[in-house]
Amino acid sequence: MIAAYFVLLIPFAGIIFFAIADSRSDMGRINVYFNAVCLLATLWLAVNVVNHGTILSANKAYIVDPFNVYLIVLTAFVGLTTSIFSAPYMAHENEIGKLTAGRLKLYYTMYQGFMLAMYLVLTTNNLGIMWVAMEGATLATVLLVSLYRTPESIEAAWKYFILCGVGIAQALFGTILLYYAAMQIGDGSNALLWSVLYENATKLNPEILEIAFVFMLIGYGTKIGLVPLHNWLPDAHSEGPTPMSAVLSGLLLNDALYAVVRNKMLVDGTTHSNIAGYLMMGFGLLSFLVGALFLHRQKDIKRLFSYSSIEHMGMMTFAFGIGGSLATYAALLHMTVHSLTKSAIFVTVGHAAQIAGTQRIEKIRGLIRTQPQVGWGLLIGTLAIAGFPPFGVFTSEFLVLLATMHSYPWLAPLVLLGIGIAFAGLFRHIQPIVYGEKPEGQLPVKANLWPVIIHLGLVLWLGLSIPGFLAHWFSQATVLISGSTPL
Amino acid sequence: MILFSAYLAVLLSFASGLLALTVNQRHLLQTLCNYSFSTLFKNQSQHKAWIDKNLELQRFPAFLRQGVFILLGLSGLFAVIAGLTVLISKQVITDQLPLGLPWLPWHIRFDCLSGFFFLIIGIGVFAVSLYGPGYVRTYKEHQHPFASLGLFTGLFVAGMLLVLLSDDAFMFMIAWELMSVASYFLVAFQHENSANRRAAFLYLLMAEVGALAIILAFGVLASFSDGFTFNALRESKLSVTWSSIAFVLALLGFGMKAGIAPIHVWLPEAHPVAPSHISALMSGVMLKVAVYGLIRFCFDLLSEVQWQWGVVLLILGSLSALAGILYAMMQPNLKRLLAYSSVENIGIIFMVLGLTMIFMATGHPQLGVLGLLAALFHAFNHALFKNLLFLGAGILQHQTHELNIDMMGGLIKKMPQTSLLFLVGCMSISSLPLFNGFVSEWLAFQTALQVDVLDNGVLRSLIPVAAAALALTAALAAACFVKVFGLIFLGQPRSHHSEKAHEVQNKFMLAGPALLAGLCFFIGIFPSTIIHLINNTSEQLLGQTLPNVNALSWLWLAPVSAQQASYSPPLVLIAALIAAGICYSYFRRNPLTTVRTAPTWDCGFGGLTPRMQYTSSSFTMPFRRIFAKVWIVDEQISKETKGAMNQEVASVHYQLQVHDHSWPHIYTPIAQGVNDLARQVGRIQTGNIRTYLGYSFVTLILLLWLIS
Amino acid sequence: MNIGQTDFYTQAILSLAALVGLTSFLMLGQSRLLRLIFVFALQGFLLTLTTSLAAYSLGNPHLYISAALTLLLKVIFIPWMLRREVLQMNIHRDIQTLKNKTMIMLGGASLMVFSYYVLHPIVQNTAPVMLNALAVSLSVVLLGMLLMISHRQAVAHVVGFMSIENGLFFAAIVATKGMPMVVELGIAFDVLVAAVLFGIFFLHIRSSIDSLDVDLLNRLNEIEK
Amino acid sequence: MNWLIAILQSALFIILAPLLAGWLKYCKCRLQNRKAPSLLQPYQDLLKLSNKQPVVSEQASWLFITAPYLIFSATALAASVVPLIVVDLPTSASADVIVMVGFFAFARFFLTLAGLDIGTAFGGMGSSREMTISSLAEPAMLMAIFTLTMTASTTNLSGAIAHVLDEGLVLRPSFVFALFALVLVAIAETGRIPVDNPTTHLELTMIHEAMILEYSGRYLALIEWASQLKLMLYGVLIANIFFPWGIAETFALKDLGYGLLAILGKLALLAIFLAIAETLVAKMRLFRVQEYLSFAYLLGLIGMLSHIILEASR
Repeated sequence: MIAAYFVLLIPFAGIIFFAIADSRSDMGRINVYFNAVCLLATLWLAVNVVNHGTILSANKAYIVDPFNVYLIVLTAFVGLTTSIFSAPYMAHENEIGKLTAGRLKLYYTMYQGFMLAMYLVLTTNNLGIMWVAMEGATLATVLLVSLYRTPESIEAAWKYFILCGVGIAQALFGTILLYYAAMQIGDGSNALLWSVLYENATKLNPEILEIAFVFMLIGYGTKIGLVPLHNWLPDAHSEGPTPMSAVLSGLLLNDALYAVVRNKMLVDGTTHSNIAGYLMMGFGLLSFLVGALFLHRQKDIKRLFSYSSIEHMGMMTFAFGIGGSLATYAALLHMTVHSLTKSAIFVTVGHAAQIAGTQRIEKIRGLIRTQPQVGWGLLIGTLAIAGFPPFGVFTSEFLVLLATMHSYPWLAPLVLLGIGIAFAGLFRHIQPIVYGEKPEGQLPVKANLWPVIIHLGLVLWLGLSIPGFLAHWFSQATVLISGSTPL
Repeated sequence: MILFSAYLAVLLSFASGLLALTVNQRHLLQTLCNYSFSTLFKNQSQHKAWIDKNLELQRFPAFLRQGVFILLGLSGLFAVIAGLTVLISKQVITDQLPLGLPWLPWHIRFDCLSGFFFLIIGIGVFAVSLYGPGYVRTYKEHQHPFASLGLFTGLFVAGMLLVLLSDDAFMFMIAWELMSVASYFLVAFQHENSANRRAAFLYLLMAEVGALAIILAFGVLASFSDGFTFNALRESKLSVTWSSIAFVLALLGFGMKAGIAPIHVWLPEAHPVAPSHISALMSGVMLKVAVYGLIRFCFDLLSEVQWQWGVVLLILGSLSALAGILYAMMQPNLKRLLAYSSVENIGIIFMVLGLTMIFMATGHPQLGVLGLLAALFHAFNHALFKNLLFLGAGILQHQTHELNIDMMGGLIKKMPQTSLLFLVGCMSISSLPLFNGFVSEWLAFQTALQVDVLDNGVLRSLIPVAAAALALTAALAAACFVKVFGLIFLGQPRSHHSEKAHEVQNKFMLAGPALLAGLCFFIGIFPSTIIHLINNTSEQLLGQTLPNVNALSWLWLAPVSAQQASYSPPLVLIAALIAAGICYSYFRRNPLTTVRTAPTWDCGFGGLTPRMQYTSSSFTMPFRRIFAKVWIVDEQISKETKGAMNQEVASVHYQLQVHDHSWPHIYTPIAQGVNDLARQVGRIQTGNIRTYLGYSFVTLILLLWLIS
Repeated sequence: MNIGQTDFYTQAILSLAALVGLTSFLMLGQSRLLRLIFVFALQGFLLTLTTSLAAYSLGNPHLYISAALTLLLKVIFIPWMLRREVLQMNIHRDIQTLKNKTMIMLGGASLMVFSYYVLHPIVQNTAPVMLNALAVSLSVVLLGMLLMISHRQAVAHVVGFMSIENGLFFAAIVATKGMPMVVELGIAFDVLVAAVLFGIFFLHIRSSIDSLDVDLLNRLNEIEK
Repeated sequence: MNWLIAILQSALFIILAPLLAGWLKYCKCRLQNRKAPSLLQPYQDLLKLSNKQPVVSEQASWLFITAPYLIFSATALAASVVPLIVVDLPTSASADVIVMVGFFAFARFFLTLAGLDIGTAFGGMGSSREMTISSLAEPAMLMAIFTLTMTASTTNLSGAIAHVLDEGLVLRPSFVFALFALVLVAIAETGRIPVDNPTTHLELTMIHEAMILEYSGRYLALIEWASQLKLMLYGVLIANIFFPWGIAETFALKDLGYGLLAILGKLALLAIFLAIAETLVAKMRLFRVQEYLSFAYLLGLIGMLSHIILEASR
């Protein structure tokens, strides 16, 4: 259990360090070190969990079960690779004078702060704390969104702040209702602990839980970016620094979804109407289709991919909503591969934007001829996110389709439609970007593409064969959520 | 052993792809081989010298190209071996690979059907690998990196082979999409001109949609059974409705890949822009993989076929056969023309498959076998001659830098061998006797003529019409390829390039086509060799063999019964030789009558110039008049007059464009619709935060109201 | 059951609840920023009263702490900060005329009814005071959102945001006798940070569009021109 | 034995072809009350041409030289398939009616290529028109023949004819339609009026002539002979399929003799009909031909359907 504390302490130390240390040139590298150490700690934690099953800390403050442990490792991993990417990227931004050293310092501090919030959301056993951490994540990133201080960035940050704040407030109301429901069965002090709630799930008052779930869904759904609560997402993604977009897409959305799923598990345990599932399916499908449609008319490359994030989160929500072992398995897998692929894409997108000196799609052309690694990275990443095998996204989408076909066949055409539209929307923009002659004055930039290679490699590996230990995690988590093993 | 060679084929194609990646790692390779020679085997200094020589800067690229294509050729060879052995030994080999989902490893199944298509692919790949090195030499490394070309070619071939091997839905889809994506990169290989990009996008989009349809088709089966392995899917008990839904989805998916009208539009866009040896593979081989998919799905996975499906296939097939050849006829671009003729041939195959279904469903399995025989045989033949023609087109492009057949002419004197090979291709594709194309067409007719056994009046009157459509198709194909050969190789050169053209130096570029041409002729004379193999296939797939197997000898071809129909190509060949020999010798008897050459007579008009010759559009003018409704023809004649009162005509400018009906009627509306929808949806992103708050507010209210 | 039979605590809570709801209404109808801020502070003060009352009658001391926190944050710090902003921006005189104010008020009223309607099923097995308290807090939350939707001033948005917080807080106190201490502290911390950030943002927004009218923040839209 | 008969019969076929052409010309001349050349005139022409020294354009390629031989032998093979005086031929077993059509296609393929080889406008024009007409005529012909083959349930010509013989005189509506279809097709395919005019040399009306303009000497002879052969072949088809009576069923000399006489009679009659038609009808414009042929196709189709629905329906 010490591992969990380490996981939380390391980023905390990071915050302190960056806050007090005066700004220096090698902050990027130090940031990488912090994340690397943290990754090691999470791996240690993971090993513990895989060996001994669910861990509950002595004071019941933290719970680590197969469901969140792999999310923790994923968070640490993406955090590390993104920090690797962000070191040269932010340095470049600093050189071309878009950022001052002070802002850089702020950036690294908040990076660690964000990581801390993420770990807290994942590890805590207490709904209240989870809420606090989630709000904390917003507060940590909101200043990063407005890091460039351009009017657009400030506007984006303001919207992000207000919308997520209001949204998350609903989640708090839900939490209070839940607490209220829990207090009906006595034991006030730790009535907000997952562990306790799961034990007495059957005793809770179903009506209260349903209403509470609505508030939770609205609240955390705002953070997931479910249509029509998604409006902050494209702005925040497109205006903040690219590494931020990478972690927002790759981690924050996942963790919000994690919170919703946790609540769904609780509600399913209590009520026997599948109301939570239907709600999630509805929102998921809506976001999936609308996100897919949004892709078509984008002019800003980062907006493009943030909409693709909305679409994929929609698909995951949909899959979780379907319930059942197959869909759940697919959703878990999709969470993993999506955050890996999407953060990889944002890395390449960032470099592409630096090469062209703008994020406007029609200005970025002929990447393969300009800087082949970036071009191919972007192209292959897009192929992967569009769900082409042998990449992992295909596997999960395949399973989702089959699960839909199995449970709700009349929805399958919609899902199919969405995938097709999304694919077309992505490629009609990406193809002219990567292909074609290189325009004048486009020069390669200094880029570290290891994150991309590693991520896409992993996604490829997941697509070809899911390694044993990971499969073990997944199936354990699936059992935890849906109550049965996949097939 | 058989499976081993099959795996070897896959691995070798992968290896060739990976080897191509090392095109920029010359130094790495050098250090590697130095190290290996210094440590592993010290004594073979002559090998070391040889390798070092090849790793020198100027020799390395050629060396690498050779290596890559040699590996590819070996892969093709092993594919042929595997296919033949399994076809002869009539085995079914299953295996599992430790890949895929944790509860679903990749299932492998290698049976006669897969073996037959292995044979097709192997031959195609082998020919291409002979042809390739000479062809790709002209690409500039910095513009068109050989690494990507070689890599994706390898992946492409591997994907196709894996599709044939796969025995569960998941692996099937992965292999299928690998095939699609790899070929997408190959289509986009020369991405500097926008037509290629557009083609590639269209191709990938339609491949994706098709793949999704196939997934759903599998999904339908899977939801009525447990698990995704084909064995499980075979067991699935479906109602007729559901199985029909599955069939339609499968038809959509596989038909899109095979290029059945009206979902063929990617094909004439994508095939011409790829490098020629790739177009050969795509058109000659990949389409067959789609046919394989359909056969596997309908005859193997679905428990029993319905005759209505057969009717659907019959109609669709006839339509795309006619449309394909008619559109082909109008194309001035050689490779587009060939692509459209692929649509035609696929149409014929689907048509005969439809007949097979009808006969199977109405309880005449043996005639069904006859149909399957015709279909598979035609698939095989099409693979041969379409490969041949595309490779020939590649040679022409290579030598004349032209694909527009109105710019060629007179090449028969400049490039004798090429012209001969191309002639063979044209004769087989327009199904003339003594060549393989004719045999499969003959079988198709024989199948159609068995209609008498049916009781259903609709079918009895429908099938003969289809047969007549087939006849019309064949005749039009002959016309089309007369045009092709005549305009390209005969007459006088129409452009500077074709005047300067000369035969290819690199003999291997001719060896590939020569191999295929030889096969075309050999199969045309001894069709029984293939028919026996197909017979084994159908025995395994349908549990039935031809009605009259014992009449199958090397000499006679009498699939139903010797009374009903028989055809003996060898005898015909002999007779033809005798006849030609007699009249030749008779007319050569008199030494005085040796040929005297003189200027062209041309009815006494003088001053014959190449511009007076018939062009593609003028040759096909009568057809354009007769079948005017088939195309969207836009024909413009602009006259420039000068002189007093603009009396005399200074110049006349004629331009003709022929468009596909399916664009304005199917595809443009869809694209438009999606765009409009996207624009509508864009409205919700107003940019006003209060609106956004309003959204979440309303959502909250709605949900709360919904709950209570 | 009528209110006469309940104990004093309940009566007090109920009347406070009514007052809190009233303040929300006042804010909703308010078109002058300074008054808006004042009413907000008032609401905070009522909240403080409620908290300390609950702490006293239920006798759990940690509520006193949160009462103190509320007093500091919601009654003193945030109103002071907002007021400073308003005065600096010198917008305390201009009146933002609300379009169809009556509609908004009616909407607010119906929201109150709606929240009763929504929460009704959950209180069969508890005292109706819970229903009232929860309903009021829910309506405060919804009214806060309505406030943000109807007002164009960033300051008003902050007030609305905070009043939503108030509603939540009220629910926490009345319905569940306060959250666990850690959560309380965490929430308070978040509110504090949020307040600070709001301060910073006012700075930025002013510097970018030199106004606090959020309707001017609409560069990032996707409406086809 | 029957192989020998078969070979002899095909030889006979080839030898008689010019005679039919002569007879046809003779009848036409008499109908147009001109003085007719002798019946053997075609033979003399062929002989003359084959002894002349051929002149070939410089533009010509090897294909131009070899095409006539291929055309002639393909047509000869087609002829050898058709029972002239006796049924039950091994040759028609080795190549059935579909193959026969294939032989025609083969010959046409090379004829049109030869037309394109020199690169004159005439050649191209001829090839293009020839291909148009034939590609419309072929399906019509197949329809007509399929009617027969489906009735006899065999595509083996001698088998089919034998079947018709055995049935004796059965009045089949399908056969009536098929007969008319086949006649129309035959006229189109053999380049007679009203589709094409074998004697014209007006460039606008030429079809067949336009392709062979550049030929001379023995090559011209071969092509002419081939087209005469084709004419006779169609005649024999019509005669023996629809009016098979008199054709020999055994190899007894007597039967063979009767068979020969019968076929000569039938052909003579047909030729007279053709001559009358050619004298009465005027040549039609090229773009009327499609209507003409689609009418033939329609007839064939009706014939087949009436076979299926009226005669063989269950």
